Amino acid sequence: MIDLSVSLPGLELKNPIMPASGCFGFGREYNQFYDLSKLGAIIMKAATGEERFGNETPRVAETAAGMLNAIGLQNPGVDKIIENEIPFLTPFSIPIIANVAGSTIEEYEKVVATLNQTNAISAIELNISCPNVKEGGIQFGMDPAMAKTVTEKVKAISNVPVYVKLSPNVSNIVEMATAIEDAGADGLSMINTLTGMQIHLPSRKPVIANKTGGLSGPAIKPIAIRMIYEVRQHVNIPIIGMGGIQSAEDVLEFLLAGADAVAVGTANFQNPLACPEIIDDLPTVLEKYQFQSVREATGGAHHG
Amino acid sequence: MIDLSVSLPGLELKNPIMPASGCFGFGREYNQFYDLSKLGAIIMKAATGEERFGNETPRVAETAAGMLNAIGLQNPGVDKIIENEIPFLTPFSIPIIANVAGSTIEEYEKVVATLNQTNAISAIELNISCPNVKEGGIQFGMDPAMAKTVTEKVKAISNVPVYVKLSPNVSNIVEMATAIEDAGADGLSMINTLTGMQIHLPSRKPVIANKTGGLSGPAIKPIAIRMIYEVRQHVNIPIIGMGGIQSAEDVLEFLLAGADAVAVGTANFQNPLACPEIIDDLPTVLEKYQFQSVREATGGAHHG
Amino acid sequence: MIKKEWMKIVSVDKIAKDSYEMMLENEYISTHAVPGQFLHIAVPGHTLRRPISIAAVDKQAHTTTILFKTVGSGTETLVIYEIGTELDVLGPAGKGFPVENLHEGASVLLIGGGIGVPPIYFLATELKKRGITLQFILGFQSQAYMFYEKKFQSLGETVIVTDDGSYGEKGFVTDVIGHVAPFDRYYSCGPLPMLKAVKNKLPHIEGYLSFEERMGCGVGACFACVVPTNDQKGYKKICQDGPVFAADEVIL
Amino acid sequence: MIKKEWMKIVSVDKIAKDSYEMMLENEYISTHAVPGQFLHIAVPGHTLRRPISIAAVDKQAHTTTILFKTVGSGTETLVIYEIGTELDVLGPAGKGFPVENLHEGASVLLIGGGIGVPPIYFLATELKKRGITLQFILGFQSQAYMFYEKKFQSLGETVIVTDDGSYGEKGFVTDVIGHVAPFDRYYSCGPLPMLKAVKNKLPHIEGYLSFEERMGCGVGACFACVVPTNDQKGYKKICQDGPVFAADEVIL
Ligand SMILES: Cc1cc2nc3c(=O)[nH]c(=O)nc-3n(C[C@H](O)[C@H](O)[C@H](O)COP(=O)(O)OP(=O)(O)OC[C@H]3O[C@@H](n4cnc5c(N)ncnc54)[C@H](O)[C@@H]3O)c2cc1C
Ligand SMILES: Cc1cc2nc3c(=O)[nH]c(=O)nc-3n(C[C@H](O)[C@H](O)[C@H](O)COP(=O)(O)OP(=O)(O)OC[C@H]3O[C@@H](n4cnc5c(N)ncnc54)[C@H](O)[C@@H]3O)c2cc1C
Ligand SMILES: Cc1cc2nc3c(=O)[nH]c(=O)nc-3n(C[C@H](O)[C@H](O)[C@H](O)COP(=O)(O)O)c2cc1C
Ligand SMILES: Cc1cc2nc3c(=O)[nH]c(=O)nc-3n(C[C@H](O)[C@H](O)[C@H](O)COP(=O)(O)O)c2cc1C
Ligand code: FES
Ligand code: FES
Repeated sequence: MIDLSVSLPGLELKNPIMPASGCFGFGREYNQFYDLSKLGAIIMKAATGEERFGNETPRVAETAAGMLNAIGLQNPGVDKIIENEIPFLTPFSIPIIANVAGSTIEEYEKVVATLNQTNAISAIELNISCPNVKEGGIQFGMDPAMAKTVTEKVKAISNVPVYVKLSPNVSNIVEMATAIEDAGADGLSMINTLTGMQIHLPSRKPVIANKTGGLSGPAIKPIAIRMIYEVRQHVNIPIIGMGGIQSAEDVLEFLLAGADAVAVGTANFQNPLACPEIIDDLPTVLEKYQFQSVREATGGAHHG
Repeated sequence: MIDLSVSLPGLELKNPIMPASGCFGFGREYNQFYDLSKLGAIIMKAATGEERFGNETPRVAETAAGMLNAIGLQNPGVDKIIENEIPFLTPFSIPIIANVAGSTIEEYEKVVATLNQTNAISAIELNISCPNVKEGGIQFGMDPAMAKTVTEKVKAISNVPVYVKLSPNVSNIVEMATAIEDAGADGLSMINTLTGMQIHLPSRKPVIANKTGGLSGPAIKPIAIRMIYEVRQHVNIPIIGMGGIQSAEDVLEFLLAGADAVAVGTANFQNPLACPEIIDDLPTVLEKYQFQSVREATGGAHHG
Repeated sequence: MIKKEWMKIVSVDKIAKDSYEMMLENEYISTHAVPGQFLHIAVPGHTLRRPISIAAVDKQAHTTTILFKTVGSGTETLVIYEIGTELDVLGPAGKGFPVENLHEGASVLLIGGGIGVPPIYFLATELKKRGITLQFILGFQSQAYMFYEKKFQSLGETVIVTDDGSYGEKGFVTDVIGHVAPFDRYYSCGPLPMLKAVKNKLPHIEGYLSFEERMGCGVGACFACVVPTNDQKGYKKICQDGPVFAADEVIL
Repeated sequence: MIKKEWMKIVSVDKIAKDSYEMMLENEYISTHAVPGQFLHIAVPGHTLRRPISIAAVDKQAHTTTILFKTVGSGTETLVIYEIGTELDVLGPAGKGFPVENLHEGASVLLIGGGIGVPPIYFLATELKKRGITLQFILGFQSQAYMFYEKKFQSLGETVIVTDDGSYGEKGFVTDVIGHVAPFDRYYSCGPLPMLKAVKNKLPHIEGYLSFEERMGCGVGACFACVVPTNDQKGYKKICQDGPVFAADEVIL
């Protein structure tokens, strides 16, 4: 029997597969295709302090082995999420991870404080790929000092473990990761999307109304693997890996690079059954490559 | 008649298409497939001060819509390039661009000084995606101050225009580009590869002997387009664009984003006739989207 | 309910320039589809599925017909599949045109533009069965792109408009709205600028618009395809709440 | 000279577990190929071409035969192409096994391992024509993966070795080198560890090794596939200068 379970701060996972934030809404839609209780956990769409309506459309574009998105954090706000979305998810008895976004440190704090009111959340995923409106719009996740501060502030109030989600759009991912570990984060989640653009030839304008969008999908997998591999050599907190996962083989590649668990984003759009199919395939793939458990595979590329 | 010509510092191009450095050797091999005089220009493989034998093999891996490479700057050294390679290229009467690499500022200076001895070179492409061995191995292209210094030093001695090739592995590409423009560069060339990794499941080790490799091909095109678009808004010197170009439509996308000319790398491996086919297709594509010339298309996504 | 289904290609026929009619076999989809719904079709080698409206169903033969134009690499890949190939489809997706509260004998105007014509055809065949009187205004780029003219004529009065005047009237569908007989309600499907023009031209008439937008998931999870609305929520998702909306519900 | 050619698939046959024989039609390639050369085959949906050795040619029928094992997504895609499909191929690529200076009646040992067996077969048929005496040592994972045993036997004395002993001798090809009759020269193709072992086992005999390495361009431009050599230059490119090298020329 291959053991798929993983135990991370706040997260007792029966398997290491969870849908990535923003690619799965709050789960309702995919529950039409399969029973969500099959998942290792669920990462909800970003929650902000107030309702956000997001960017203009078009918000997505297709690229070679990937896609761009600029949804703009559209969400009903943390209060409505607690009121309407979390109650839908709790009956599935899987850990719920709340992805938290904000434009100011105060907004992050407000969202986390509000989430403290429910005990249905097992962990927070801190989305720091958001522009800090008080600091000229530079993203929290692109400056180690800012990332450290927001992590510390959130850690100080959150009553659940905090996983900080790294932006890959940086010169030095290890510097970011260690700053965040030093700030007390319980884990890392990586990677978020790479900033990209596509130009629509007939109109001569960017396809995406926001001009730039985040690149996700198999195209970015080599970058995710490299960053996880590098970070794994310098930090001790667990890593939830993501970026282009489509198959159980991809999951194993992430585990070997140093991920403890993984999230599946864009693949849900191609195949709504991506997560359960990967969960079903994973034991066979682990066995094929002589692993008895997920835990045994984690970090395998660093041994010997 | 669609006008494909472009006039850039040191480079009178009859068309904007040139093979990218490292993807075309010194031209001999592809001359078996077509007459190199068809090209707008040729960018030679990197030249270093002394001969280099490069990394261990395997040096390449295939990824979704891309590939990783870690050749390790293998080349016969600048002297032998001048002696054996440039004489082969001059009869084609196309501008020759020398890609210059180094491990120290002194090595860059030495290569450029040596290249000054030949008048067969039209421009230099300064490859700053190399680790500075005197500064703890951080790449010249990842630190604006170091990039500025190496550009200034090279500009001070080169007797041909200098195009500095940007690394995309940075938090702020505009900061790098403006530092390099301030240092006196005649143009930019962008983008070099993104650092990535692939893990070989059976051996549990990185596929590439060097562990990490540079990601190229269509997978990175959205990142190249975004960076060129951003840089175009802040610098005035010309840009040679590259990253995933496979077709004349891709070329137009780069032009619209702000490139003045383009280079084709990985596509040569898939199709040795990629460059001449793109050159043949370009007039039709420009016409289809109502352009009379390459120059008219450049920067088109920024107008209106 | 939307499901992931395999649909077998039964036939592919060219019906106009760059325009194809494809018949797909699958019992679940043909049984449950209503006019206005679409299929979200996976195209191997492409990250995103392609949304294509349902143009007709045959509940006996278990077939569903789609009509599409080859405009890019997804549709170009789709059209070269061999008969017998199984397509990976999510469907029936979205909500259809509301038709319940139409009384027999009511008169309806249906306005379709380009690739917005296919769902109008499915709707028309269903309304006809209910004894509704139909008039059509159909817009195409030019005569070469026109299809299904006779089929529409057999269902009701049909006015064809082409951008270049190569067939029917020259101009936009809105240019001829004034020429048609009075109607109780309209339904329209086409590109956004056309829908805007139609809505503005017919401000006081009950109308339903079917939208096109670039989609990610196609099931309501990613928020790629929202449209602002007048209601308390402030937006709707085209893929899940639409693609059909009441004209007075959405902000264009 | 290497060219970009279209080769039509004439037949595909399974010859062992996961192993296929594919016959391709193209006059230029079949006319010019020599043993040891390979085809660099484009596989749609893949960035890099796949190098596959030439296993036989029929100059009259203009066909070239390749034998390959499905080990990953490229070879798995290749094998499902229908007869008649045209493959985009660069070839003949590389330089072949040197055979010029072999006198009639000379005795040669040919050692192939796994996917290194195919070029050995082409070489053997050419050497046979020149009146060379042939002995073979062929290594396979197990009996299930073995192919062409009879064809080799018709050309010379053939010893089969399997990793698991399911057929022939159990062990490595080098385990049985001592058992064969004396020979003047050897040729070997297989994975690097096997080539190393063969070279070490036969230090004083003239030998030629054919290498496998991950390739980029396949034409000598990208420096992906170098092997260190003893000569002044210090390296050779497998795709262009090889894949065959004299055993004493390369540093393993
Ligand atoms: C609800 C709905 C119903 C549709 N019904 C039909 C139909 O019945 N017949 C038909 O021919 N077309 C229809 N379309 C448009 C069709 O989806 C696009 O023409 C198709 O996706 C283009 O794909 P491509 O790869 O050929 O083009 P590309 O331009 O290469 O596609 C690139 C990306 O943009 C998206 N895209 C491009 N154009 C559109 C568009 N107009 N709408 C939405 N996404 C687009 C593609 O899905 C893809 O993700 C419908 C669109 C929607 C939203
Ligand atoms: C000169 C030469 C001749 C060859 N002749 C044959 C032959 O006759 N029959 C045969 O079955 N195989 C042969 N091979 C090996 C064959 O190229 C690989 O099995 C094949 O490329 C695997 O592709 P894949 O997509 O199925 O596997 P994947 O593992 O998915 O391939 C991933 C990448 O690695 C490369 N790769 C993987 N394994 C090898 C390998 N052993 N050698 C080189 N590149 C590899 C692929 O080309 C591709 O770029 C030869 C290799 C070389 C270099
Ligand atoms: C449409 C879309 C919306 C996303 N929204 C969010 C979000 O709200 N918060 C967040 O942290 N990441 C968001 N992401 C990033 C994903 O969670 C994930 O990190 C990234 O897409 C890489 O994984 P993938 O390649 O499997 O998609 C979004 C990605 C996509 C494609
Ligand atoms: C095999 C290989 C070798 C390369 N060698 C060099 C090099 O020596 N110097 C350099 O500046 N860039 C080098 N590059 C980067 C390319 O010139 C180019 O910037 C990059 O590959 C993006 O373009 P592409 O996607 O068209 O390949 C190399 C790329 C590849 C794939
Ligand atoms: S396409 Fe994802 S919500 Fe509509
Ligand atoms: S594969 Fe490019 S040099 Fe051999």
